[in-house]
Amino acid sequence: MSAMDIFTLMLLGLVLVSGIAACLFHNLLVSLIIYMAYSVIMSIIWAMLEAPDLAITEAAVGAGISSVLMFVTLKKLRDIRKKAQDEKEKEQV
Amino acid sequence: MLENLWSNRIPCAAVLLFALGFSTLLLHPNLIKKIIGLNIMDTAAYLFLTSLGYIPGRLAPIIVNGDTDPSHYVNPLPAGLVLTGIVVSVSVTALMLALTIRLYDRYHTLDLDKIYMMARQEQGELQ
Amino acid sequence: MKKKKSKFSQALRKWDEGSFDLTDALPEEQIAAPLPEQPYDWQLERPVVRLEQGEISMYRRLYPIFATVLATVMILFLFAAMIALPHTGSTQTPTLNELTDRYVADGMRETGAVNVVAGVILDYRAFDTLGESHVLYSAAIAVLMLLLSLGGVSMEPDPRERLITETDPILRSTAKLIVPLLVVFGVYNICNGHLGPGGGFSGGAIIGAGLILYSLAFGFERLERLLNFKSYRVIVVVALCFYSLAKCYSFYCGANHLESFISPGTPGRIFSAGLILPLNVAVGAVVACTMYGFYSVFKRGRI
Amino acid sequence: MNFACNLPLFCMVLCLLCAVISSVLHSTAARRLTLCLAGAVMSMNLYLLIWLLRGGQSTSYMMGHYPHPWGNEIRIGIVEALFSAAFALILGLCVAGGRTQLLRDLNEKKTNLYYAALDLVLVSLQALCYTNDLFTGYVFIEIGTIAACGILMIRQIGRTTLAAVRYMIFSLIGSGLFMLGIIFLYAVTGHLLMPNLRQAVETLWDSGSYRLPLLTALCLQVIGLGIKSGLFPFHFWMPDTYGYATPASAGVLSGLVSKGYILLLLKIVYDVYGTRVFYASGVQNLLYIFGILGMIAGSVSAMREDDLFRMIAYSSAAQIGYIYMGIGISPAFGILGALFHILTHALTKPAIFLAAAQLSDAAGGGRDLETLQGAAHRDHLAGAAFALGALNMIGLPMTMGFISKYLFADAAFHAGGKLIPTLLALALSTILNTFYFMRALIRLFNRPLDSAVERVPMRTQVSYTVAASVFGVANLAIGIFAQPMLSLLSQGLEQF
Repeated sequence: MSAMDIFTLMLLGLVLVSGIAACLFHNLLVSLIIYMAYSVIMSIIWAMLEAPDLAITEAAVGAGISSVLMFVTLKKLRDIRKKAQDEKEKEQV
Repeated sequence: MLENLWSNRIPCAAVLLFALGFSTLLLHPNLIKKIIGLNIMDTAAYLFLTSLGYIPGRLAPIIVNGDTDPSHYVNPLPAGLVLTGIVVSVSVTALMLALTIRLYDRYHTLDLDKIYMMARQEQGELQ
Repeated sequence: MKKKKSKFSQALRKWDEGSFDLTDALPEEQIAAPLPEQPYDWQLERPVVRLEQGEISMYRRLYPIFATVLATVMILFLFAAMIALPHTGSTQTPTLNELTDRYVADGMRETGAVNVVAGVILDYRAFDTLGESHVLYSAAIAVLMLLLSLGGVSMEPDPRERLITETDPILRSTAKLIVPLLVVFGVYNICNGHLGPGGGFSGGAIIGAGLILYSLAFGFERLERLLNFKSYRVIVVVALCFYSLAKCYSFYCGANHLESFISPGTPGRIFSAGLILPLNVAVGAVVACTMYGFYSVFKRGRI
Repeated sequence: MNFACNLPLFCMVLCLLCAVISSVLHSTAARRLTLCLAGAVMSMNLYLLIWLLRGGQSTSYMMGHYPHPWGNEIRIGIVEALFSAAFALILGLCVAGGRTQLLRDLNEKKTNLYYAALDLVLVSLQALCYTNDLFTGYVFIEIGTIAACGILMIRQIGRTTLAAVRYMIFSLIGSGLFMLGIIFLYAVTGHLLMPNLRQAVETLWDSGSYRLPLLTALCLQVIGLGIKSGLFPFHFWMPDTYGYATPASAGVLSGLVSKGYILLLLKIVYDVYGTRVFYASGVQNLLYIFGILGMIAGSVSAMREDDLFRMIAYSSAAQIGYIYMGIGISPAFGILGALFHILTHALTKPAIFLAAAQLSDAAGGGRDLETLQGAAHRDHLAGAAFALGALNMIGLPMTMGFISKYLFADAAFHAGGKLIPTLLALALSTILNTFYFMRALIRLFNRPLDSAVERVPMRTQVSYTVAASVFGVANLAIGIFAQPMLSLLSQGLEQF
């Protein structure tokens, strides 16, 4: 069990735990943040597997763009929900 | 059997993640969770592909000072395929998120079963 | 006659002295930015009870059972097959064959790219990557079809919330520092795609992230001078048309054994590796604009 | 290396260029560009087909400077050229035929994006026909999936967005499994291109090593493509997807997109595993059983449906079942029947969708059979087109449907073991087909409810008239003179 093996096991454990957590958390915001962490750990694993191209792309695209898009989606859904509530209040008034 | 599992530990983790993503995509009614499950499923498949090309003790496939001996480098082909795959999963995620916004705009819920029920009721009244 | 200072030098002086004092940055009416109320905790709605509506379609009942059965059977199959594969990292795997030997041994000579992966993507298996950038283009089309509100119901976020982010001192100062760094690193990544790790896709994504951060910190209007819907379409069309035509030429020459004038050049220099550098620049431009376009269309319905 | 071999490359690059350009054009210019593109691609492929028939043998065309284990390749053959010409023709006819509904349903400013998505569907269909490399197939499957989802959701009513989400989820599961299948196959053979894969799989199968990963790769690829093309247990997304889209996209989706995946599956059966290995592995029985179940379940749910468009969508699930049953019967005759039925269904189903849309417009937008009573009297051409399509699906002699059913029965006789179940399934599903199509026909040709019958003049829909007549003529021509088409297909199958 060389140091590299322990490091690999730790990374794989982390990626499995964050994957399961991202899927099972009830709160969407928390599971999005955990998915971001999952993506960063996955890019470290790419780097460890001697694939530097993938590490940069996964970090920029996985943790960066798709997570930002998910946060913007949640923000947009909240705006839609608030606009619907305002209209409902206006009708009741 | 156990010795095999230990020597194949990276593909083993990849298969576990693929199963996790696949079942979340199939079973979880919430749309955002389905998208997260989809991403996990894709990255797991690509982790499995990259672990096929990995050989410990060899360098990344960037040729240093002219030494083009294949036994010094890792297999470059899986890295090329996975690079293509990552862009595919980003574009599919963006499309699914746009669909989620449009659905929430129309039905005000993220639960696909509820949306399906509401759509069928609307269909019922239309007739 | 007092020489009228050019607007640019004033802005430069203002930026240089860091005299962005916050009071004058706020618009005239002194809006006390309202504290965002307790953030909506995204609890999952109560799952619909299967028996609630009384109308139980066969699909609703059978789907979860069938899905779990399919998932478990598939997982067992995958595990059994994965164990039968050769060990990771062993050198007798069937994947190490004459295919990969030629990529590494002759890769640099034939394609001129020091980074063999870039050579594989953009020269040996170039048809996949041609299809790849068009996957991103088709996703951009689909998202535009869905969310582009051309004058219809405006999906604009209300101005008060944008005010909070655009006057946030922490965000602005860090953005002032990080955005140039990001863009420079992205450009480096694209131009050195064939020499070191990185390439069109990762460089473009990094520049896209930089643009998103800039528009978040300094507002969309300032970025719209550079990147609006018209310039977005021009960049995407020019880059993708150049990409398709360049690759069509090199496929045609390769298939008919004609000598194409694109030479691999001396490996290691920036302007080597034949077509790979211009293709990386084209792909980088498309990816950067599309990523920023996704963010902007998601955020406010127009680019 | 005759000049004709370069034509598939020119077709694909032309489609990609048109897709990119039409996103900046105005909508009418984009529409004309798509129609000219479909015409150009069809004529190029027909020229290639004629060159191949007049003595050229099917070759593989190197994309780039490197031969097949290293670089990409496309494979030029009779079946590929014939089907991509047919797909281009049918796509052009769908765009022409569905014109009135397109102008009504679509937001004026976004129509050029719709035509860009149509070009991308055309390039993905061609790449699936011609590819000689599994990973290129996967990339162009993704282009086809996203562009098809784009076509589907352009009509912004709530049901199409919901249908688009369910379609995307099922398709992504399918392409995820297909991707895993490619990875397992690469892990075991070390190649991605079909000729090398063929040799490696043959040696592996004979030596018996890595037998389980090889079978897993085969099952994953077959199930992945089955999910995407709507095989029996995974056809639940079909009624929503085809039922609520604009008829032009419903025709393209049901007639062409699912057929592209089946053609890739046939290429995998012939070029990657070889018919000997595929039919020894037992996967074909799986396909055979699911095909028969699909035929029965699709027809039964179509009978229960009273919305005309959802009924036609369920009948399309049944026809996909026919094709998979054909693949499951036997390599030579079964797959010939399957290929012919792919052509039949691709030529008939878009015609039925367009005719149904015209009829529902003539009857004031009603979708279910009660309000469509007597609609055929209002629009004679649409009524005739719907009737011809329905008789085709039932399999009346002189139509293509009859020829494909005859081919399936003939294949069943040659494959002794599967004789009884095939004949039973053919008979039962023909009866069910007849039941629900006749019910619709009788309802359409009945006396209209309100006696005032204002006939829709033929002049106002020139484009629909052209499309419906070309569909009808092509259907009847191949139905009556089937022998040249059959000899063409069997000659193509030998060199496939």
